[in-house]
Order: sequence, then structure tokens, then C-alpha cells
Amino acid sequence: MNIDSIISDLIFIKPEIAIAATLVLIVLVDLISPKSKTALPYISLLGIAIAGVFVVQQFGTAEFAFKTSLSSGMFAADDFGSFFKIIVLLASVFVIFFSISSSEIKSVNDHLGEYYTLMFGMILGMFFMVSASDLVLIFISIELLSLSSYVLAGFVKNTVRSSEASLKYVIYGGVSSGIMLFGISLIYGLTGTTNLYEINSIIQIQSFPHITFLIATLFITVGLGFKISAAPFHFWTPDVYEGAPLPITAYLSVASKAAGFAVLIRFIKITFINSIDHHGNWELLNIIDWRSIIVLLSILSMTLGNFTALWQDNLKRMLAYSSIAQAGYMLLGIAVLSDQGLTATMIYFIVYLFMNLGAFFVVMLIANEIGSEDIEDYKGLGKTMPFLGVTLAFFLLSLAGIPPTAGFIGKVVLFIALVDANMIAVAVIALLNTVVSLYYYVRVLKNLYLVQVDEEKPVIKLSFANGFVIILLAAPILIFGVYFTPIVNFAKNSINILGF
Amino acid sequence: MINIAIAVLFLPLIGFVVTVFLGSKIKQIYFFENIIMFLSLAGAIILAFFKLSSFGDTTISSEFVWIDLGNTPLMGDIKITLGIMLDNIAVMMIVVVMLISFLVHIFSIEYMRGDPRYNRYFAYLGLFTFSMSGIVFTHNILMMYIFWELVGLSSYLLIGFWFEKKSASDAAKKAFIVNRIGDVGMFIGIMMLYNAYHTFTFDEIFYQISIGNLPFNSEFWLTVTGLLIFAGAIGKSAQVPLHVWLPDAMEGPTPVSALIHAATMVAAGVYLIVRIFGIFTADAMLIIALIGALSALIPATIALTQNDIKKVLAYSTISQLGYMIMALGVGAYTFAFFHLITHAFFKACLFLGSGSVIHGMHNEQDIQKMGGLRKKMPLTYYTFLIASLAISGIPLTSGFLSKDGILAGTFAFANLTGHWLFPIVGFFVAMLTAFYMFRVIILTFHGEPKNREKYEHAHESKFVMVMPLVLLAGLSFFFWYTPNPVNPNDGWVLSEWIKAPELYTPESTRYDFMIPDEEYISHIGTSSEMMYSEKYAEALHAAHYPAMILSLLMAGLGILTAFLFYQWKKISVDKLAERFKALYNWSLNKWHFDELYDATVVAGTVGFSRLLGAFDLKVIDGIVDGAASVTRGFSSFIGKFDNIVVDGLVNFMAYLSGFIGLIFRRFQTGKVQTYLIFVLISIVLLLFLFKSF
Amino acid sequence: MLNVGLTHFLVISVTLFSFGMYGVITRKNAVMVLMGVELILNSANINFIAFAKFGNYGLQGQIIALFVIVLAAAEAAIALAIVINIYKTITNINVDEIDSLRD
Amino acid sequence: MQLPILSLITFLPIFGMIIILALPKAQTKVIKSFTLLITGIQVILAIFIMANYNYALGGIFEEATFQFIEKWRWIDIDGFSWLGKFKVDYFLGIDGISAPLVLLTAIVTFIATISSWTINKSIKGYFALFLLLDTGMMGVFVSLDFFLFFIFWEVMLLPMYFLIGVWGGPRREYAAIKFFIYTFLGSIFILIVMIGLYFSTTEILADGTRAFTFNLLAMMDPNNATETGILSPLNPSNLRLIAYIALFAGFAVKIPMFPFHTWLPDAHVEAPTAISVILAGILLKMGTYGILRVSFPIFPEITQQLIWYIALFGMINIIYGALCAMAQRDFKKLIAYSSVSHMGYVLLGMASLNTLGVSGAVFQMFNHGIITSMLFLIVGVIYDRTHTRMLDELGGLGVKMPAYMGFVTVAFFAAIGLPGLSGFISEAFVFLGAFGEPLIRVITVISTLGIILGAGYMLWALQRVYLGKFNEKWEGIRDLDLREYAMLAPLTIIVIFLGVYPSAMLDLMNTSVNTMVQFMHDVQVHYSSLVSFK
Repeated sequence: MNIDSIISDLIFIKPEIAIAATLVLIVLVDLISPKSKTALPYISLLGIAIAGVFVVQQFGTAEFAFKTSLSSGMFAADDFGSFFKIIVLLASVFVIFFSISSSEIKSVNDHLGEYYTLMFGMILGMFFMVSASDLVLIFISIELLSLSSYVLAGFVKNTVRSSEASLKYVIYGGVSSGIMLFGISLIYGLTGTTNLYEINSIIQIQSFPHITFLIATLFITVGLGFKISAAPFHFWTPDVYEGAPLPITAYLSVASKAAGFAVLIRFIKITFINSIDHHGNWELLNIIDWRSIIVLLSILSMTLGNFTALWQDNLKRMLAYSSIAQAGYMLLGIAVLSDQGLTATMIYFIVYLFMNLGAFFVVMLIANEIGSEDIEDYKGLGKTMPFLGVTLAFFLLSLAGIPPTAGFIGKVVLFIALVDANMIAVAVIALLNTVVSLYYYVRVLKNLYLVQVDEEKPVIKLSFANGFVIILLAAPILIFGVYFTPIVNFAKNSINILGF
Repeated sequence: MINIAIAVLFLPLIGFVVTVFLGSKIKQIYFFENIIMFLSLAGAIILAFFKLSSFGDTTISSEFVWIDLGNTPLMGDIKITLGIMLDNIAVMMIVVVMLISFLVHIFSIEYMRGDPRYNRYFAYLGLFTFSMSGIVFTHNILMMYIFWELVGLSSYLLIGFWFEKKSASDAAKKAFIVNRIGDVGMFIGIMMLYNAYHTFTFDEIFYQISIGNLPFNSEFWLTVTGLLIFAGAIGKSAQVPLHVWLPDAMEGPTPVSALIHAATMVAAGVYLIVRIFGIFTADAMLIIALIGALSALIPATIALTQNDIKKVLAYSTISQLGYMIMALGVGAYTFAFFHLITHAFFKACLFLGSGSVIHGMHNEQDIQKMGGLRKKMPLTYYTFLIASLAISGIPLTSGFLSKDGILAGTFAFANLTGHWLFPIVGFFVAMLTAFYMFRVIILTFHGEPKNREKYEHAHESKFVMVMPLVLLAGLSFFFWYTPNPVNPNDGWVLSEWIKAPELYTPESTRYDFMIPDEEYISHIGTSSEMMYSEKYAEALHAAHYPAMILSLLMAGLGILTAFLFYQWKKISVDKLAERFKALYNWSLNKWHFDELYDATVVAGTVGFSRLLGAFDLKVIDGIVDGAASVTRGFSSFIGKFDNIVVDGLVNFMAYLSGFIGLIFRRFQTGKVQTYLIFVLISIVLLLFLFKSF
Repeated sequence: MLNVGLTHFLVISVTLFSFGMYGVITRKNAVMVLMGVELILNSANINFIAFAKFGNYGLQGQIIALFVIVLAAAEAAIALAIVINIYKTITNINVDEIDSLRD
Repeated sequence: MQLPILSLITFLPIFGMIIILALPKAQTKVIKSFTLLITGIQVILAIFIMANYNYALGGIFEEATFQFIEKWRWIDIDGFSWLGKFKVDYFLGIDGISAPLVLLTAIVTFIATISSWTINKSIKGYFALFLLLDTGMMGVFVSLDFFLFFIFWEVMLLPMYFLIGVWGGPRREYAAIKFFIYTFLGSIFILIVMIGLYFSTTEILADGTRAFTFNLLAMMDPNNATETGILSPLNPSNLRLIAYIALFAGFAVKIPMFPFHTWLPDAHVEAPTAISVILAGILLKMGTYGILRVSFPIFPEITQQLIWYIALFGMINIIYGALCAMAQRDFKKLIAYSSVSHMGYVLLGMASLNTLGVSGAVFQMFNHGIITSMLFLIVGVIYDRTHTRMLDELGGLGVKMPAYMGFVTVAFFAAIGLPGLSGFISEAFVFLGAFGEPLIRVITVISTLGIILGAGYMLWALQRVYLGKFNEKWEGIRDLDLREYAMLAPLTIIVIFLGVYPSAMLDLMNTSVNTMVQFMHDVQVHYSSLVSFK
């Protein structure tokens, strides 16, 4: 490894460089003209756009950057990574839109420079996460993501719940990453390397004490489970989601979860793969029973998420539990351990991006108006905020998976994968879970429309820009719900993980 | 011929449709209905005349395909035809129906005048006449069933015509539902026939049975099929145990009672048995005879004590229908149908007469409050008397002829088979009939008026009401039917019009006497008197005069007792009633049939349905309200939970999920250190779970 | 002289890890909790270095440890800032009592 | 190319919905009239379809004999290493089983629109949802691709939820959620079986290759079964039986079959009249239609095994529904339970698997749709005037409302199955057909009790509401107005017309029913040979 190769490898991290550059630019602009905070979102959007262009350009490449040996490197520039980068970028764009109109963020207007800086810190962390093929890089990028998000979670400094969320997040996150790091160290001790590909080639030929390896793997899973908020590592999620500013909550629930999933998938597929047959089924090494572990986590996540969500009165908290449950569904796709399942998870992610962000955004806009996220305060809002009511209902129904929304397609594709892998019992459990989830989603609908409100309230107008953003989020759900060829194709063409 | 039949069939329907639609617009539209009825009557008479005079014994029929399912897999050709079949029995019946219907229409013009739904009343009568003609003309059993139900409808509408009265609407409902019970039996019978033969047409069914093709290839099931269809007749002809609706049906206007519940519709059951007589096995016939005997006896004993003039007549109707059914059961086929005709006329006369009385007495129906009306309403009295003589079986009347025939039939049957129950019941009921009819006459027309005021206002009815009475009374004399007042077999009705029945059942299932001996038939030739076998003809012949004398004695005894009791007051009725109080009350309370049914079937059904209703609400609606009741302990969260979800099965799931959720919630303590403990525990558990891999 | 081998280091690191965990779970003061987190991170560091040395894996282990130290410092800084922030808002840094966000 | 008339009739309401959403809220008259226009056009289209319908073609399993076919590739994605090709077709077509229901849907929706005239709350939202519902229902009856079928099936859930939940009675929230959850639960089973079937069926494409398919017709052909598909008949396991039961349960919720019926009374009682009409008139038919269209031909061998149970449930529905109806004090609930009872006849008829029984069942679906719509409209008329549905509080209304009374009589007696009205022939056919199947003969005989009980509760209700002493409380009650005539008269005409001339409907479905019976028979033999071969 020499300097030349490092420099030449930089072309593979063009998107990351763009993000980093934007980060620096934001800091600079904020320093130079502290008054002009309004420009910051646009600079951010520009940076994201540029990064986006680079990401799109990168589709089709399959190269290692920062090679540590002939056939492996720290960083894998492949379509799989690019796919999740697109997810992250799309989420970032929307979250920036959210931030512009969020009253919480407006209240800390003076610190907008830091806000966007930290957000780009997160993006940068996520970009490296989704492409990292080395445990050290994984750890570092996760830390980069985490450290930025700890601060952002408590960004609205003066409110108690925001600060509390931040504290819980940092303690919980710190311990999780500590455990993960310990696991990584054990892997390093066993194999002498932290590179996933090299670990794979070593464990293919050598045998290890099973318990140690299991402990190491489970420790790493704790760290990843924390990121994707899968039960039983989810405990931070409801509290932090409730306490954090809404745009950040939305961001955490989509982008950071996506990055976590990317890492998990890469970790499992690269490290433990034995062979892949022509139908795309992964034959894993006989060390860890990944299918059982993930099925367990997934069923636990969706059951716990759905059943606890039944009890929530705070809509944000309810959506937090719902996002735990959604993580459970997506984990199912991984549990199938095949390209088909992977595609299903990725398709689900595209859909999840739109519907979850949409739900959070509408909740935020409503909270902006009525100053509450409590479901009881939603009574009769269907009348006073007709557009928001309809779209919220639409997003929630998509989350529940009712046709003709894209949420339905996401679930169907998932169940197709499950049934094809003969995991019918799991599929039935998941389906029954969707029935439970319907309860709490419909409860919101009920308060919006069914409950009679005596007093006549005036209709609250919605700004054109916000309406437009909502349509940007809602339209894909409807379109992909009816014609889902594009997302299926996109996901299908992006499953190439470097090395396979 | 067929065209006339179609016209006769559909004219009343046109009358119904026109009247019902224009009823509220044109006040005088009822005239249209009456004209229509006249045309129908004329048609029927022409039909009968031509049929009986020119076509002899041939059966004229015509059919068209109503439903054609084509050549179906598994079941072959499925075609359902509707058609008209004209034989002697049908044309005689249609004349009876049309004549009485016409007379009732005429009678009603005056009787119903002033009713707010005057036109609608005539419309309903039209509907009934149409439906009844359908029963008469039909050539297949499905069509029979269709019209069977339609007469049920018109009966329902007419019984409940004054539906403001709860008793009337109750009676209508009761009539329909009780009839339905019989109809279901009939329908099951039809299903069995269809399943066996894939046809509904009488001819084809008969043909199949005659070639030995039985339902489920078993004689037993043939018996059952016959009895199931007979169940329809039990309902419609108000036979025990389904007779309870007919007395209640007297809530309807009296002319309706005369038309539907005395002369025609209730006779449809008998007509049905006559139509399919050939498929009954000996076992089936015995049961039919038994039902008939019971239906003759029980209502007759009830009629003894009833005070409502219409109720007496109603029970008498059941009793007379019982005679007919019994007659069919014992094989006296021709007399049964003959009695059907004669009974139709004199019973219609009695009912219309009672209507006239009720009309004259301003809606008074209690005979205990009448008396002495002979002077006020002479025409009504005499016609009523003639009809009563006829029903009692006094010579020179038509009733004498037909009833005597039936009694002789039972006599012969008993002689041949040893079932002496039937003649005993027959003669006993003959006495009872004479007694209660004359009780009515004496209490109503003789003696002193008991209600002076009403008596003063009483008056003879108008011409349009009396004219039908006179006509019907006239038809109660013997000379319309036979020149010989003591032997009906000499007359044209029995010797030429009503033919001996054709039997289709396998010979092994018949009574011995019903197996024709070939040489005997070839020797004598078929004639009505010589049905079945020589044995039977001899027995019948031997029974003729003894039966006649005995029946005359019984009738005389009945009349005499009635006079002793009520006219001359030689025996105190009250004392007698006091002495046999239990028996008296038993009769007065109609053998407690209504109470029995109310307490068992009705209460049972309603109670069961209530139970199910509650069950549905409470139990099914929450398969675990079992779990729900456990959960009820957790009232703290249920209260809150009711907002979120619901009760029932959904509820149970909700409670359950809520409960699970509640457990999961416990983990979310808000303390980050607790969370971390949970994480550690999870890791240990996961390790434990997967360590063996 | 005691022959110090890999096992000794691993025992120390595991002990450190356990102490860290214990501290995180039991301490009330948020700062002490954060100290526990540091212990956990550093126990891993010991592992890295020990494995690198005794497994002859080259320098990678030591380098990783350096990275981790930097990250641990950054994390501590941010965490302490957050603790200060929470002290400012509710004047209490007792982790046990900060549980307003709960079910 | 022929006119895509099925797409037209299905999506016309959606088009209408969009227009209505664009209209200003205050223009209630325009919104109502426009909806009426849309549904009116739908009726005309339906009549046009019937006029051009070829009675000689059977449909059921053979694409060539379906009519008004529209088949486009909707989703077509190549190159999956695991599936090969993923495709979903937009595949519409009707045969003699669906044609009557398309007609029924058009008619009942039209009548329900007239009945909706009295809605006075959020009119715009109501009619928009109403039209969405319309599309969902129509779509279910015309789609021949399982995926499409399922989407339509689910699409009508939501509008129904809102229509009951927003415009319903006092306990509407409860009723709406109950309906929603029940049906959603049912459809989940359908979904899982659908996916299982997908992996068990391949279809030959135009280019000669095979691909997995959602095509219902392809699923019916055992030659299309894959070797390893989990629900493939070639696969010797009892999964097919389990799948059949799951699928059946999914459809049974809609019928609703005992014990899944408890949502129905609640939904009916709370829903506004027009929605009750739609619910009972059309939605319930979807369950039995689904069984006929999907369960029966795809699982013929299982169907044959289970007909006794299907008939048993039919019997329970008939008797249980009737007894429950008898116990009700609420007029509308009574009618709702009568639907449970009447749908039992459909189940019983289907179980016979012979021409008479199946014709009877399909005909009964149509008839029940019409008759029960009438009954609910009749309840609605009363409720509009008195604001009560309690039987005991009414009484004697026949005196004051003679014209209304006429319709009531026709409707009630049609429900009882009086000959001359349409219900009779279908019930008679059901019984005759079911009696023809030896396995279920006893059940059939017991089911005839329903004839008596039906008369019992109907006449009792008739008496309590219309006969007897007039309740002075309702002095000044008025007879029908023109709008109400317009709702009731067409239905009455249909009821009488089909009662007198049932061939009009029977001929429409006859070829298909025969094809179906023949197909079920043949393919059973085929399947049993497959199993024995294994």
C-alpha cells in the first residue's frame, strides 16, 4: 500500500469526498457569515446533489479502494453500497426539507451551522458504513455516525426531553459500540485480521473455538442491532425518537437504519459465505446459525414493536415502535439468506423511506400547528387539516401494507421471498403482526376522521412548499404501489456486493 | 280447450294486477274484478262442459319449458316445464272453485262495503283465485308447490286483511308458518321425487314408479316420499296436528273464510292426495287414514262447545276434511273427491250464511248472544238449515250421498283389513256433526233472542248477499249429482266423471284388495264402483246399506240430542257441563293444542333463538370472552383499552395483544441502565440458545 | 519472574470489560457511567494490542488501538458536553432519575 | 381492437372520484348528480355487456371462452436468478359466474347512490369514497389475475371503513374497526395462499418459456403445476389442504360464514342505509364468488373432500342466522342476520357441485343481492321517518303507508322464498341440487328447516312493524316520495321478473355453471391420478 495507490483510490470515494467538502464548506460559511443561516440548507442540498451525481456515476463499478491485500480492501465501491447511499441521500434531502419548516429547529436558529455540519457528519459516517468491508472502518464510521447523532438528538438544548434523549442515546450507544469493539477485538484475535474478506477465507479453512466465535459475532451483532434498532437491542429507540427533534427522529429511523442494515448484510454475506448457488441462495459456513438468529430478532422486533405500539399515545413514540416493527419485517428478508430475500429487503427499504419519512413529516407539520404529538389531540383534524389528514392516513396505511400503496408491494415481495424459502410459519407470524399493526395505525385514522368534534375549528392552511414535499413523498408510494417495476429493477440491479 | 284453461287461469291474475294498481285511483275498480270473475266462471263451465261431454276420459295437457339448463354434466338433461293438465277431476274442481269464488265476490260486494281497503280486498280475492286455479290445472308437482305457496300468500293477506287487529295479524302469521311446516315436508318429498326421476311431471313420475323405479330403490322410501308430500296436505287441509291455524284464520272476513278456509284452499290438500293417489303404499295409506280419522274426531269434539259461530264452522271444516283424508286413506277415492265437491258447496253456504248473520247482527259472532233470528232473517235461516242437513248427512241432500259413501268405504275397509277404528270414528263423528250443527242452528235462529238490542237491529241481508246463499243451498240437494237419492253410484258424477284411481305402486306394497284381479276387470269392465278387486267391490256393496242406515241413525241421534239440549231444554247443558267439567273444558280449550304448541314448539324456537342471539352477542362475538373475563381483572388497562379497540373476537385479540403489549411495555422503564441490563441478559440468552450449533 | 502471556492480558481485559459494564449499570452519576464506557472501550484496546503482539499479527492491532483512543476521547468529549447540557436544564445528572421518557 | 369495456366499467368510478375531489365542497347538488351520472353510466355499460354477452361460452378455466377479455402485461421484470421472470398481468374477463355479479354491482350501486341522497355530512368525501368502493367491488368481479383480484379485494376495505366509521350510527367506530380488522385478517390468509400458489404454477409465455404466474386460469390447470411448488398437486403433502382451509376462511369472513359472522350485524346496524345496501347486496357476494372462482377450480380434489363440511357450515348459517334473526329487536339487525341465513343457501348450493346446486348458488347470490338491498332500503325508509329501528316501537305502519306496504310485502315474501318471486327458484335449486349429492343429503334435509324459520322471523318482523295497531307516535308519517319509488320500484320489478322468468338469469350463467361442474368433475379425476402416480 503506497501513497500513489491511496491517491488513485480516491476516485472511488468521490461521493464521500463531496460530502466531506460540503461539511467543510458549511463550517466555513457559518464562520464567515454567521448571520446568513438561510443559505445553509441550500448549500447542503447542493452538496448532496453533487454527491448524488457521483454516486449515480459509480453504479456499475466494483472495485476495492484502500487495498490491504491483492483481493481485499477497506472500502468496497459496489452497487450495493451505492444503493444505500442513494437511500441515505434521499433521506437527507427530505430531512433538510423537514428541517427548514420544523419549528423545533427554528428555535435553535443560531446553531444551524452546527446542525448541518453534524448532519453531514452523519452522512459521511453512513457513506463509509455502507461501503466498509473492514471491521475497523465499520467501527470508525459507526462512531462517526453515532457521535454526530448523539449531539443532534439533543440539539434543542433547552428542552428536557431532548437533553434526556441525548444522554440516554450516548450512554446506550457508547456501551453498544464498546461491546461491538470488544467483539471485533476477539475476531481480530482469532483470525489476525479485521478485513471481512480475509476473515472469510480464514474461517473457510480453519476451525475456531465455537463459543468464542459466537461471543465475538454476537457482540458485533449488538452494535449493529443497536443501529437498526432491532429487538432486543432497541430499548433506546422509543425514548430517543420521542425526545429528539422530529427531523432527526425521521432521519434516524430511515437513514441510520439503512446504513446499519447495509453493514449487517455485508457482514453476514461476506464473512460467512461459503457459496452461492445459481438461484442466488447463500450457502453459509457452518459456524453461526444466522437464519435462526435473524428470524428470532426479526420476530421479536415486529412483535414487540407492534404490540407495544398499541399502547402509545404519543404519535412520535408510536412511530418509533412502528419503526422497530418495520425493522423486523426487513430483517425477514435477510433471514431468507438469498439474493431474493436481499432484494426484498432493499425494495422494502425504498418504500419504507417514503412512507416513514412521510408519516414523520406530517406529524411534524401537525405538531407545528397544534403543538402536540398526542393522538388524543388529533381528534377532528381530518376536517381542519384536510390535506395533512389524508396524507397521514395514506402513509400510515402504506406502513400497514394495504394496497394499492407501495407498502403492500414491499410486504408482498417479502412474503414471496419467505414462501419461496419455505419459511411459511414465519410468514404467517409476520402477517398476523400486520393485523396487529393495523389497530394502531387505524386508531390514528379514527381520531382524524371518525371522532365527532363539537366545536368548529377553522381550516388550517398548508404552505405550498410543504405540500409539495408531501406530494413528493406520497406520489412514489402510490405510483410504486400500482406500478412497481422501477423499484424492483432498481433493487434487483443493486444487489451486487463486491466479490460475488 | 287449453286456451280456455289458460284464460280461466290468468283472468283473475289480470284482475288482481289491475285492481291493485288502480285501486287507489279508481273507486269502482272492484267491478272490473267481478266481471273478470264472471268471465272466469263462464270459462270454467264451458271447459267442464266440453271436457266432460266430448273428451271422455282422455287427459288433455299442454306444457312449455320454463327453465332449460340443457344437457348438464352429472345430472343429464334438466328441463323444468310448466303445463296444464285437464282431466275430469281438474275440470270439476275448477268449476267448484270458480263458482264459489264468483259467489263470494258477489257476496262481498255488500258484505265488505265501506271498508277502507275495499278494492284491495277484491284484488286479493283475484290473486287467490288465480293461485287456486294454478293448483287445479297443474300437470307437475313443482308447479303445484308454486301455486301451493301462492295460495298460502293470498290466504295470509286475506286472513290478515284487517291487520290493525293484532289477533288478525297473529292469525295470518300463524296460518302461513304452520302451513310452511307442512310445505317443507312436501318440498322434501318433491326433492326425493326429483332426485329419483329428474322430473316433476306427474305422468312421468307415475310412469317411473309403475315400472318399478322407486326412490332410493326402496319401498320404504316410496312410503316416506308419499307421506312427506302428504305433509303438505296436512298443513293446507288443516289436519291434526297442524290444524291449529284454521280456527284462528276465522279472523279474516267471513266471505274469505267461506272461499278459502272452507271450500277451496283447504280442500287443496285433498286434491293433492287425489292427484297423486297412485303412489301411496299401503303403509302410507294407513297413516293417512289415521291422520284423517284423528282430524275428523278431535275437531268435532271441540266444535261441540265453541260459541263463536265461525269457530264451530271452522272445526267442522277440519272434521269434514278429515273425513275426506280418511276416505282416501281407506281407499274410498271416488267418495273422497265427491265429498270434496259437495262439502265445498254446503260449507260455503254455511259460511256465507254465518256471514249474513254476522252482518245482520253487526259483527256479533257469539251464538250465545243470538237467538230467534229465524224471523228476522228467513232466507238465511232456510239456506243455513239446508246446508246443515247436508253436512249432517240427511237424505235428499248431497252430503248424505257423499258421506254415506265414505262411511261405507271405511266399513268395507274394516271388513277387509280389520281396522275397525275408522268406521267407528266415522259414525261417531257423524253424530257429533249433526249435534253441533243443530246446536248452532237452534242457538242462532230458534228460541228467544238473548240480546234484544242487537236483535232489534238485525235485518235480512241484501239481495247480493242472499242470492249466493240460495244458489249454494240449491247445490246441496242430491239431484245435481244423481237421480237416485240413496245411491250416488247411479249418478253421473260417480259413474262417469270420477274414474277409479290408477295405481302405480308395486303390488307388493298395496293392500291385498287393491291388487286388481285381471279376469274380474275384463269381465265387468272398469267402473267406479268396481275399483281394485272383486273382493273390494263385494265388501263395498255389502257395506252400502248397513252404513246408510247406521249413519242416518247417528245423524238423527245427533239432531235429537241437540233439540233435547237446546230447543226443548230437557237436559240442562250447564249441569252436564258442570258434571263433566274436565271433559267440557278440554273441548272448550280445543284440546289445548295451541297451548301445547306455544309451550313447546313456539316457545322452544323463540327461546332457543333468544339464547342463540345472546350467545351470538356474548360468546361467539368474543370467543374468549373467556380470556376477556380473566382480563377484566386488569380493569386498569381495559378501561383505557376500550378506546383503542373493541369487544368480541376482535376484542379478545385486542385484549390479548394489549396484554402482550403491556408486558413488553414493562421493559421500557425509561432508565437507560435498566435497558443495558436487558441487553446483557439478551446476549446471555442468545449465547445460551445458539451455543450448541 | 512471572511469565506474562496472552491469557493474562485477556484476563485483565475481560476484568476491565466487566468492571466497565458494572460501572455503567450501577453508577448513578452520569460521569461515572461514562467512565464505565471508557473502561469497556479500553478493555478492547488491551485485546487488540495483546493479540497483535502474541499472535504476530503485525502492527495493525496497535494502530487500531490508537484509533480507538481517539474515538474514545471524542466520545467522552461529546458525552460530557451532553451531561453538562442536561445539568444546565434539570440540574441533575443522576442517570437513575432521568427517566421522563418512558412507557 | 375491441372497446376495453371492463376497464371502463371498473375504472369509471375512479375517474368520477377524481372529478369529485376537484369539485368545490359546497356544490353538493353537483356532486350528487355527478355520482348518479357515473353509476348510471355504469348500469348502461353493464347492460351493454349483457347485451353483447355470448351465452354459449363457458369460461371458468379456459381463457378462450372468457368474454370481453383484456390482458396486458402489467409488471414484467426479467433476469431474476431465482425466479427467472417476474410478471403480473392486467387480466380482466367475465364468464357466466361473474357476469350476473357485474350486473348486480352496477344495479345495486346505482340504487345505493339514490339512497345516498339523504347524506348530509361531508358530502364530497362520502361520494368520493363511495366511488372508490365501487371500483374495488367491480374490480373483484372482473379480474382473472390473482394479484389484481387481491388488490381490488383490499381496495374496498378502506372506503368501507370510512363510510361506516364517519357516516354511521352511534357505535360506528366500533363497527367500522371490527369490519376492518375481520376482513383484513381474512385477506391475510388469502394473500399467503396466493403467494404459495404463485410458486406452484408456471405458465407458458408467448416466447415459449415458462414463468411463475398469478393467472387464476393457469392455476386451475394441473399441467401447469411445478414439481416442487409448495402448493403443487404434485407435491405429496397436506399443505394443499391447509391452504384450502386458510383460503376458505379468508373468503368466509366476507360471506360471512359462521363463526366469522359477528362483524356483520354491527356493521349493518351502524352503517348508513346506502352502505348497508352495498354491504349486503354486493360485498357479501365477494366471499362466495371468491370460493367459486378461486378455491373450487384451483383445489378441486380438496373441495371434493370437504363438501360435507362446506354444506355443514351452510346449514349452520341457514339455521343459526335465522334463529338469531328471530331474537333481534332491532329491525336492521334482523335483516342483517337474515343475510347470514340466506348466504348459507349459497354455501349449501355450492357444496353440491352439480349444475342445479351451483346454478342455485349463483342465482341466489344475485337474488339475495337484490332482495336484501330492498330490505335495507325499506328499513332505511322507516328510519328516515321515525329515527328508530326498534321493532317494538313501530307497529301498524301499513295503514298509513299503503304504497310502501306493497313494496314491503314483495320484499319480505321474496326473502321468504315465495314462488313467483326471484328467491324461490334459487332456493329450490339449491335444495334440489344439494339433495342430489348423496354426501350432503341429510344436511340438506335439515337445512330445509330454514324455510320455516325464514317465514317465522320475516313474518314476525312484518307483523311487528307494519301490522297490528298503529302506534300513534308516528301520526303524520308520510308515504313514499318519488326518490324512494325510484329506489324500490326497479328492484321490485327485477324480483318479480326473475321470479316469473328465471331463465333470463339462468341462461346467462348456465353454460359457465355446466362448464364448472364438468371441470370440477374431470379435474378431480385428473388430480387423483396425479396423486396416485406419486
